[in-house]
Amino acid sequence: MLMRFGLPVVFVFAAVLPLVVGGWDAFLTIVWAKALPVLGIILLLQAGQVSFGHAMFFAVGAYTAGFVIRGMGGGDLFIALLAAIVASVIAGLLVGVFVVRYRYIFFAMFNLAFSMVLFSLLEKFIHITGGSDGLSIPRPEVVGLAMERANYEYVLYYLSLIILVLCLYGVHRFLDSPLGHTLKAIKTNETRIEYLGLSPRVVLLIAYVISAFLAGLGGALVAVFQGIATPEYAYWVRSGEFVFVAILGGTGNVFGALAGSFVYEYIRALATAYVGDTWQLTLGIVLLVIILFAPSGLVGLLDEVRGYLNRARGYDKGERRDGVKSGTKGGDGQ
Amino acid sequence: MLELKDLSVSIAGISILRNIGFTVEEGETIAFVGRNGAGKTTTLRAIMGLVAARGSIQLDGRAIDQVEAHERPGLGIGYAPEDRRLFTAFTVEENILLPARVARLSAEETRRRLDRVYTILPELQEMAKRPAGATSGGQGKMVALGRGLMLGTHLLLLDEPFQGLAPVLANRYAEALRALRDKDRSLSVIITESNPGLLKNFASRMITIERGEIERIEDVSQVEA
Amino acid sequence: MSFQILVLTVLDGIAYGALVFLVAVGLTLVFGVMRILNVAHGSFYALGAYAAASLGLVLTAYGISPWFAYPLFVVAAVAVGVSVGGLMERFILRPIYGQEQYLQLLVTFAVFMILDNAQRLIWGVQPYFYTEPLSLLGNVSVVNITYTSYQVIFLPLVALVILFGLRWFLRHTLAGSLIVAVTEDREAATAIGINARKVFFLTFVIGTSLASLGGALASPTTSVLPGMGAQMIVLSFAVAATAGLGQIGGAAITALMIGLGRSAAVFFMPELEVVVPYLIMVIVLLFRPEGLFGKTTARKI
Amino acid sequence: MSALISARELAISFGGVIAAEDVSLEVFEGDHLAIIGPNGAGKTTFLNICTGYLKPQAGSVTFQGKSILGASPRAITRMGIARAFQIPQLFTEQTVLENMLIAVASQARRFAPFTSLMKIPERKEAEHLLVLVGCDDVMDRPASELPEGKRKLVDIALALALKPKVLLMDEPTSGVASSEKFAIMDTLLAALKEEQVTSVFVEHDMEMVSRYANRVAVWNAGHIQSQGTPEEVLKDPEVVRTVIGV
Amino acid sequence: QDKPEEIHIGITTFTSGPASVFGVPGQEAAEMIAENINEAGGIHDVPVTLSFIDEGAGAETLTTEYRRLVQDENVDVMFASISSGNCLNIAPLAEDLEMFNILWDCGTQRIFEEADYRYNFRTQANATPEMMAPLLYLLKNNPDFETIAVVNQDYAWGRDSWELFSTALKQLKPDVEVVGEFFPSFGAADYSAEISRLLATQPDVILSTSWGGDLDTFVRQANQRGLFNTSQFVLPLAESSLERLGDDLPDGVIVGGRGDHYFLHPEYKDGEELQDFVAQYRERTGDYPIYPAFHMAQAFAALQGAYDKAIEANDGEWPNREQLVDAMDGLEFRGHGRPVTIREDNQGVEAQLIGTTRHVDGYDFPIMDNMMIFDGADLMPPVGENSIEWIKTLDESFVEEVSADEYQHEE
Ligand SMILES: Nc1ncnc2c1ncn2[C@@H]1O[C@H](COP(=O)(O)OP(=O)(O)OP(=O)(O)O)[C@@H](O)[C@H]1O
Ligand SMILES: Nc1ncnc2c1ncn2[C@@H]1O[C@H](COP(=O)(O)OP(=O)(O)OP(=O)(O)O)[C@@H](O)[C@H]1O
Ligand SMILES: [Mg+2]
Ligand SMILES: [Mg+2]
Repeated sequence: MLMRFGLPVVFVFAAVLPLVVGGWDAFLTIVWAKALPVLGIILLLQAGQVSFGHAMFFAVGAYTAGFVIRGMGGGDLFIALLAAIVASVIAGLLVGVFVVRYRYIFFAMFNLAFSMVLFSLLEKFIHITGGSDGLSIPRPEVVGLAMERANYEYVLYYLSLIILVLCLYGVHRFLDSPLGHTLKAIKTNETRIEYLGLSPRVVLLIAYVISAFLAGLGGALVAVFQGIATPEYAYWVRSGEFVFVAILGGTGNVFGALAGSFVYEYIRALATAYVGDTWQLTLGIVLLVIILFAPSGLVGLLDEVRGYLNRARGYDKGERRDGVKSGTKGGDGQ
Repeated sequence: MLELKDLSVSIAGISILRNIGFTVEEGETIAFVGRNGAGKTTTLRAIMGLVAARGSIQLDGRAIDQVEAHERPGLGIGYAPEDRRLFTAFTVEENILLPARVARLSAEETRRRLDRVYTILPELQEMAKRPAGATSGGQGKMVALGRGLMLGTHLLLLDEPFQGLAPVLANRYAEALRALRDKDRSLSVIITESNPGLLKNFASRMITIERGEIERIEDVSQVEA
Repeated sequence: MSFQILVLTVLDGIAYGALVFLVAVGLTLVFGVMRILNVAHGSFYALGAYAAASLGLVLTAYGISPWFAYPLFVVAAVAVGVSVGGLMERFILRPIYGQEQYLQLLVTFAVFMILDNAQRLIWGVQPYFYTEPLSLLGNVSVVNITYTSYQVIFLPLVALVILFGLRWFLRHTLAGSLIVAVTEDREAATAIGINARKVFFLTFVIGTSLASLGGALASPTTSVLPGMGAQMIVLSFAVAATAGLGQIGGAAITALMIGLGRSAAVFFMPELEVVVPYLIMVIVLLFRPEGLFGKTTARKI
Repeated sequence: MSALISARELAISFGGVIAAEDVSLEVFEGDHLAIIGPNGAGKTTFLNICTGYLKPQAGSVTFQGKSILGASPRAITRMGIARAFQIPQLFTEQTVLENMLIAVASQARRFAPFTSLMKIPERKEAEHLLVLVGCDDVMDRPASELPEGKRKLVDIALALALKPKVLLMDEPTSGVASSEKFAIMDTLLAALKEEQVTSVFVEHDMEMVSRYANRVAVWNAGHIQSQGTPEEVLKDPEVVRTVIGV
Repeated sequence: QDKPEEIHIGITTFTSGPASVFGVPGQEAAEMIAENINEAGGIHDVPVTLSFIDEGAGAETLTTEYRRLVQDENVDVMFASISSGNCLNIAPLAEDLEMFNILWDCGTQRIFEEADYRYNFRTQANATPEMMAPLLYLLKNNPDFETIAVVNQDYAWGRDSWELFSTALKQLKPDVEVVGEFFPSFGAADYSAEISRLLATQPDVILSTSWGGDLDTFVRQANQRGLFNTSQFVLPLAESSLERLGDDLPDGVIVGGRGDHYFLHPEYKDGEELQDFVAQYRERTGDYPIYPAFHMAQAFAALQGAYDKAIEANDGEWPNREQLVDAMDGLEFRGHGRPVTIREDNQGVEAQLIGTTRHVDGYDFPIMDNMMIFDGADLMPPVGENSIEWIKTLDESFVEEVSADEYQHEE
């Protein structure tokens, strides 16, 4: 439902927006790009696993794009993005092989550890990475064309938008596939997965690599847009933010990534602009309210509102059953 | 002594129990039967306050539906859940003793009740020191039953207590429970059990529940006939 | 030279490890018991430190003997833990206990942002310090190197007291058992008469009080300033995971390993210093996937 | 008849508790072997060993002549031994149908990334199996909401979906209402016989044993106390004393 | 062009995170200065208004907000920023947006050495003279040392400043041995191990370019354990910690303040301007002003100077942005230290003041004594040259070549 109608509507709306009003495209480019790692987090959350280190792939993508562009003299946007994808997939595989052996806090912490090691490396090797000041990335050419900032930003806006829409759709389809459902099953019963002749670790690894790919691509897009990659891209606070945004948006649907990313960035921008040095406080309170009153996230809220409207109009088809869980579960075998 | 009136439960908008009403007399044993999913477990959980219910529940003339769930065991209600629900961090004996510790029973009283549990379920004594998490399926049921017996001085709610027990043990335990009830006339029991053989000479009435509603209430002697 | 360095490494390791333990133990408890990874833990650490430093300034202002600082630190820490921690548990965590675990994590993240900002509004951005309690205890000299008694004797002692106190509490008191039971199965606990709500409240308040006690005790050794909480969160997480779920003893050993690892790094390979906690964590978890003292979970089939 | 599963001199104990000692047992093709015994005798442990969940401290297990010692549950499952559990192992947050579809997809190795689980061609089979175990009425409910009895049945259906050569079941119908369990077992056994699936089931209900088993093995304190046809074994006074009672 | 109704200034500063120890004084100073300007009628009768952006909100928010101020709010000038990383990030953006951008506090020398800018200017010195000055001071006053150790924060500034300092030291006094290089993590709360190691090795000189809480913690822990008795400390940023450290900072420590920023600047302390500034700032915040406050004053002074110059060049008409930016070229202006000039490469040339701590009556914290003020131009490479390359061309005679004005603290 959301997929069939929501996605095209969002896409068309976003596609015409910059042609109609100005001033939104830079903000939205960041929103599109940052929705990608969030989508990766949502994917892993299907298996009940929270990664506290996905910023590491964000940084891998960002720095790879940066190195490629700097190394190529002029560089090319698409080559840089491609390189970022390759690098983050490889990184995802290498790290993934380790971390998929762990669950819950151990999974979260292993990811965190790897990302913090990367963070330290990025700060340490100052002559390669520029240290904490970051790696500045000159504006690359786009298929051989050198561009002014304005045009370049349009290109990035639409490119990120298209990438995001494709990824949203792709992940949505993946989650509906047998493999996707097996991924969700990891959350509740790995024993049974083993006894179906499947390997939970392999399934989780596949999801992990996809999520690393998404994070890396997002990082590369942000970096080429910002013209800089800093070690902060790999810092745990950023990883935490991805998780935060994922849950804010709602983890039950890939749309959560988009909704969460938009709302989070928007509130943050508003708060920084209008409440100045209490922006954290404001953001925190807004988020608390959302979590306490709409625990299934923004998308969940949307569903509820729709359900309510339907009922009010008297044609609840009862097609959707909320997966409300039974009471409290016993110590869920962490 | 226990009286349910118009008890209804719904979970996530789905009605699970509708207008359940029956009474349990002092010293009486009720067999609660019905097909899978009929609502037996849910009824017991509602009495324990573990699911939100509408309607009234009275114990000895006192309405307990406003009593908080964690205070109900203190009224002498013991509950042995169908799916065991042991605390795996503790040993078998610690599991059994925990309710007594929570209720702050005297050492003497605790000892007395523990002895009672062990007389009814002697097998538990052998595994008293084992981690509860390592027990077999049937052993786990015994522990859950034993734990329920610790507090159930007035009312016992036993959810399929003999399920998964070897027949020899199930018979023995049923017998022991009957003896207990015969000795202590203030103890009432509600037991969900599908094997009629085990309920012989034990339950006085049988309540059949079907799709969340009470279908019939009959004397066991009638059923026999 | 080498003997001296060995002694120094060990002493520095113990001093730092004690501090790390004091901070991480509360998180280990809350996480082990309630399965809530409390990101706001760092804020409680900072609040404790700020409360202690402010208290110190009041003592100085009224010319009261700094010896009173010791008991007052404890009072301040508990006050912070009970008031702020209690409010947080009651109004923010309680409504979402039944929900997915990651929601709880998120809520604590939001609280962290709020508290962090609130601190800045209350205490401003300039570093505070109050070193009297540390100076009071004087210095000791070991192999010709001067140490403060506070760091190499007092803090490790406090850490030991808390370690054994907590372990005793969890293993041998009723409250300890209740905490464990509620954690494992809230419904089953309720069904045997345990007031799960109260237990959670108590646990959380103990955890936050420990965090702010850690902050209070650390405050004489360091600068109290914005952002200090965030620094401790990750470290505490690493300790909690490496230790094994809720393993207080594990937390102590992990903290000690981190302390020793760090001081060894400073002496022999300063480049590694920053990643020491993670290296230790990775090594431990590679060999013991459930954490240092973690138990494999009960049989399910 | 050749031995499909053959266990020799298995031994395992848990910190002093002996769960198997010198256990040797063969399961033949076409067998419907019932395992009975008091609680804690080691019945589940035996199934755990046969499926690679536990490693015996001594002894060997072969399946179709090949040793399966040290093989993972996954590998053993793929070889053709499927299992239903004493405590049902379901994907609780997914619907019963989704549970089944994951199983059939695994069996048919349908892992193309963008096909919908709901549209795999094996869906018919999955639905059919649910009818077989009498759970088609709860097909669209999340498994967490099922009453205990239904969970056990769905658990069996999951194992069956793998088209195993041997199906191991741990107290398949405990918790299933007595009014229904024979009807369900009748259809189940008929299906097993038709597909030529060998089965081993742990059981406490002697009526079930005498009705469905062609052989019975009696466990007691980690030993096999006796084996034979149901008629012989169930009358053995020793078995009556330790397991059945009067 | 008509006079606008207001001059809208956007300022990026840290109001959250550890660097807010600089950011907030900068913000306070900005608000204070703006009030003063407006009370006096504004810049050429045009009042100023300020908008702040928190650098602590992260790079993306910073750039988003920056663009919003530039594109939606039409600010006239931006002051950005404190963090060098943010400067490196913002400078090219400002250039593309053709935004008049004043780098008001960040230190990295890379900005103008690695790129040419038209719209970006730095109204204070950069890391190179800020490191050369304390080194020269050390070599002039305490030349007899053989060993040195460094304890810097583990991030770009800590690393870069040590690279500048150590490269120069190798040229100017090649026989010195580096006996310890420590880079504890940014925001570290405990330096026990480093201090033990330093106590064991006893280097003659210990350098630390740390700042804020990190510096305070390090100094106090070192002092408690007697490290100051055995080693000469050089703390080039400690001017910003003097008041907080109080008695924890002993006498005899070499301190600096990234320029000639000092509330008792020997050349201006008797002047009304500095006295007013200090008094007003103290009234407002309760503290003495520290270097970020002075940096902010310089940014405003430069802006005022640019308007003056541009209006004059424009025959009294209000200048447009291009004219304003043109006016910055070679501009000379003064905050509360010696005059600063903007070089061809848009880098400011600023004097450097270094002193030694001493406790005196009247202050419950150490003040600077034995001060030296260096001319900024002497300590910087010529336009277009890379700092490190330039430093590598120096030799021991440089110490004598560079002269400094010396001052003693006067009661
Ligand atoms: N948490 C829940 N959410 C939704 N439905 C539930 C939940 N718990 C139970 N139900 C439904 O309530 C009905 C009654 O369940 P209950 O467990 O009480 O049955 P029962 O009679 O005890 O069955 P059994 O004999 O199999 O144990 C079932 O249809 C079940 O699916
Ligand atoms: N992981 C374990 N750790 C410790 N003891 C165990 C473990 N698994 C099984 N045991 C013990 O081994 C014995 C055999 O257990 P098993 O589960 O095989 O019994 P069972 O015959 O299946 O009993 P039931 O009929 O009650 O299910 C029991 O006494 C049990 O306590
Ligand atoms: Mg039931
Ligand atoms: Mg068993």
